[in-house]
Amino acid sequence: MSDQSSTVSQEAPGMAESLYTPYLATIEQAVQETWDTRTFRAVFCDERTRAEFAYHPGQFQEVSVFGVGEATFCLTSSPTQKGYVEFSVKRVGSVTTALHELSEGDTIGIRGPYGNWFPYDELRGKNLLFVGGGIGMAPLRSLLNYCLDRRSDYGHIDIFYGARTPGDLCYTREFDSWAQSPNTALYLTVDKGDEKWTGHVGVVPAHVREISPSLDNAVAITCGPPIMIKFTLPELLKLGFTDEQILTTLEMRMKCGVGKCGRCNIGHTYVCLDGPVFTYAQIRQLPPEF
Amino acid sequence: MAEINATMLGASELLPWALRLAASRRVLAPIAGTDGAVRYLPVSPDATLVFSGGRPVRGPKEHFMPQTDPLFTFTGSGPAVALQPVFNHEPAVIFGVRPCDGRALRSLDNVFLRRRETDAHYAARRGQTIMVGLACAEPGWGCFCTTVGGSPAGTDGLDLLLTDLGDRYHVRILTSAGRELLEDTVCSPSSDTEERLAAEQHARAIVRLQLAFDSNRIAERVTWDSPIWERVARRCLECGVCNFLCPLCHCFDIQDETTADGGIRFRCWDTCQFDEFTKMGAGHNPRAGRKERLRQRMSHKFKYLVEEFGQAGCTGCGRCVEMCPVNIDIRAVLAELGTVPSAEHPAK
Amino acid sequence: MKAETKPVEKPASSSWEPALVAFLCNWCSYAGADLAGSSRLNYPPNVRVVRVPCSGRVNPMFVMHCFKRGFDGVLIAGCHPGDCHYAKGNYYARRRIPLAKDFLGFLGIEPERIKFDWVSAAESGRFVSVVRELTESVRKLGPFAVKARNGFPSLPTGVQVVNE
Amino acid sequence: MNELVEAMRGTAARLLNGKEVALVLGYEAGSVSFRTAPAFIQHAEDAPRLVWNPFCTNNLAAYLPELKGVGRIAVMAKGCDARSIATLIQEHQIPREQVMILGIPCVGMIDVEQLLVAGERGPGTTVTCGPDGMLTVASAGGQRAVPLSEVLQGRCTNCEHHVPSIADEVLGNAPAPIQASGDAFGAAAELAGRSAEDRRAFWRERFERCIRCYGCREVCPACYCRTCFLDKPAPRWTSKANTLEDTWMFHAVRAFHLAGRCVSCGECERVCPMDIPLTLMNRMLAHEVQEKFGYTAGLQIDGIQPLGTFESYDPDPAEHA
Repeated sequence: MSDQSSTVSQEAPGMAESLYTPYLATIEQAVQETWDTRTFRAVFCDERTRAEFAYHPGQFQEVSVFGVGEATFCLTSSPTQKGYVEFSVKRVGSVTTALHELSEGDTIGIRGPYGNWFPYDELRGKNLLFVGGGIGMAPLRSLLNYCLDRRSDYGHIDIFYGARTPGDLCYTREFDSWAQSPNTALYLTVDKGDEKWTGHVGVVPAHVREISPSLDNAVAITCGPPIMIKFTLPELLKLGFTDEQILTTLEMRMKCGVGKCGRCNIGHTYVCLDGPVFTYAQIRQLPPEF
Repeated sequence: MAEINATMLGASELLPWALRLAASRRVLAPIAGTDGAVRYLPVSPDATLVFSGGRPVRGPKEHFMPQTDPLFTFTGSGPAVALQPVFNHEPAVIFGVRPCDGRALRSLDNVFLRRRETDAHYAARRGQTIMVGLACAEPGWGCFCTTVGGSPAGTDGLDLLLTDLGDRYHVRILTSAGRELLEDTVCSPSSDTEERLAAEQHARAIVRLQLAFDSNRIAERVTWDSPIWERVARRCLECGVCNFLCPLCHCFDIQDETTADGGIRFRCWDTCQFDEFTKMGAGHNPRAGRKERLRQRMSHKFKYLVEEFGQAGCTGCGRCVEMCPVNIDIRAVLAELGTVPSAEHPAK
Repeated sequence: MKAETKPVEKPASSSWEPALVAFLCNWCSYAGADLAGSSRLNYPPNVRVVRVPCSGRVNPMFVMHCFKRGFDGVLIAGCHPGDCHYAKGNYYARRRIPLAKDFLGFLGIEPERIKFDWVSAAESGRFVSVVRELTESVRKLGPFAVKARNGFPSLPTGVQVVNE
Repeated sequence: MNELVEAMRGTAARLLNGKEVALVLGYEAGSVSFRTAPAFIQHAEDAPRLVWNPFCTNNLAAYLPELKGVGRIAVMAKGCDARSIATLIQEHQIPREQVMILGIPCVGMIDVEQLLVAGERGPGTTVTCGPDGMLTVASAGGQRAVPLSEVLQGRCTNCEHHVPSIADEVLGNAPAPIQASGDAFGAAAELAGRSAEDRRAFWRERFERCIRCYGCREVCPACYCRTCFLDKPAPRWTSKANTLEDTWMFHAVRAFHLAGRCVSCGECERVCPMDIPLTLMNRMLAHEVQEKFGYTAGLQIDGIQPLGTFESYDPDPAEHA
């Protein structure tokens, strides 16, 4: 048709590259974490990207399965792990299902990294309290492994991690190395145990209350289902954490990741640009719409 | 010598001029289809240009933000995938842009060019498009541009502004790009009488537009806990008429479509009025109901964008007012927000 | 039918052959087609067979989807009235499919592009003739989508498939 | 007409005061004189908000499917609206006893696009409706009187059910029936008489400008699916890309889903911002369903619709093969 005479050129004259073109990456490894969650390790196809893709713990990326679409995942690997990126995927919708169906060696697209990050520099010298629930451990793992890789930079680290059942705990293969790190304690719990589970049973906030870690000069970093966050916050406040000493990362539906598509806003705050990492003090300033 | 900033163009010269320009670029104008429906379409010798009446229901936004906008194509599957970026753009001129639609580009610019990184797809089209405006002689019943700081003869975002004087157009030259465009046609200097006639026509249109609500410090009055949201949203049908016709609603979705040997990644208009807009994969929806979604639409336009860029996300074009199936009139909602006391969200 | 079916590739018009979809009921028509094959009967290779449990399973939406994706014609075949494995599925089809055919005609799809008929498990010859009839009538009309460049449907407005 | 408004308000107040219903769905004044808005009246003291005039075009049945659980609902229903409600009851979307149909004899609704001519579409225009069926349009250009009968919506000029056939109460006195001036199938028949190529071109031009706002779907009382086929991620029948094929698929499937169910209330066409003559498809199908199966939608609250059943003597395709 004559009215479709638009030119197609590879590059707009004098324009920046498209924000929406992903880097190609190959799935190097896919670890089945739980019955519905897998962690993918992807290696960028292009050597330069491999070298230049620099990210911080807490940032996220847009992952493409070509022909199906794109979805947002936080980076769960630590920047100290060189040569690849990792992200965990819970099977809930069409893109996540398509990701689960991919095999090692398949090509995906990755855009990013996007968003802000955990202030790991400011956290230096401080004691850290990680509180994670279910798949919410994914962004925490990035920071946790970063801190453990630079162990001497940080103070005492307490890790509270819980899930519905033992089978819903992710990153079990790393539990030993977390627990055995110097000056580090790992507290696991499940809402409902099974015949093999010998550990703690109960929800995460209750576990935090029971242990009541006494930490001064500490920062709490939490991520998990909204209900867990809701009941964890009062516990942290009771432990003496101020609103500024509690960090969390928010999840909203995103499409572009770069502040254009208009759906991840909470009030005038765009989670993709101003988040996903917020202090509890910042969150209290937001309208309750997340 | 002082530059001339206004000139006259014979009405019969308009289409020939547009066609001459079309030889070297894409030229769009409001054109009637066989059943009279008006859209901004490429000009052709047999086209019926619609330069009279109010602003067309379908504005020129789609030229900058096509409803379906390819981003790249891909071929292959499994380990062998190749991407081919797509940039659809070319030099263009849009005729008959109403001042409300011209002004709307400022808001789109804020989002696509100023909010952090530049959107190259939008930027390429924006940078290569010349806007030939048309002063609005017949505002619609839903129009309220003057309430939100615009004018039926506003020049924001335009390169030329035409004013219809019957057999000829008064042309106000606003930019050098507009001036260059005029080199392709025969113009005559405007007389004082013609200047006066144009000004009178502008004034007549302005007089017809009453202030619809008090826009002063409007962001403070768009409150989170107003009872209005619930009451008005009750009749909302959650269609996308308001958003899709809005000259500066810009939200989009990104999707894939497969073709025989690969596929295409495109973005497409989306609307905050649809349930799935913010619904997450696992089912949680932060804006779960029509109340939340109506509040989002109104607050985004009159609070969040004001807080971010100092300018409301609305140019008062009145399309959503006139086309809402259930008469949700944004003017009435905003007027009422100024009067209904509400329990404020503690933090705001 | 998988809705994500890839669109049909459009060969150059000189070598054009009608691309047809045949929805065949599992119990009669599919068996009839099978018999045609095992009896070494010749029939045009233009049909892509979709086996459905019953002609009553054929949602008119399936037929629309075929045209949307660029096929040139559609055959729907089931058990003769009275012979339905599920007793009455084909009776429902007998209401829906002709109505859908009329409706698609109203939208501009020639009725000769849609064939709805009965083929029993024994009627291999009938299957062959039904497929032949459809193929020939569609051949006369020409390709649906390519012709529709100036008609309908067409390539997406604003979307360019750069590989073309 | 005032008498009718009094009856509406009185009935609404009575029903709410007597706790007979939890909600009254009606119309209230719109933001301009030639628009009204759907009203949700829950308290008797709000009953005076109710209005009635030839701008009460919305089919309030569209709200019923999602108001389950609210309690018994009284709905102001024109002839066509009542037929929509009947269809909803027939399709088990709302139990008969949960809805109280307040029938309103209707003399037709105004097509505002047709009523307001150039010069009258601007700010400040008001329309008043006289009791004699005369409309007065006052605009910056002066005053003009128009008979209602000349500016009726297309659906009203050939309405055969202006008094609700199924109602718990009929408010007001039935007016003289409108003389059906048009043939309901007329425009569709004209199109059907053209060549296939012409029909393709006709729909192409119209579907091509669809912006997929889904106003037609949302306003339609019969489009109540919790998840529309359009929104299903898998299988994905239509792309969100507004390609011609996808738009075609959307309208074709939607119209066909309404075959034997659409009551021709015409709301889809009224709200379409792109002026796509959607009801042509519905009219064509309604006509075919009437011809083939002798069925008219919305005249009964029980029984099975023609595409959900069959007769052993239905015409057989093989006969004319």
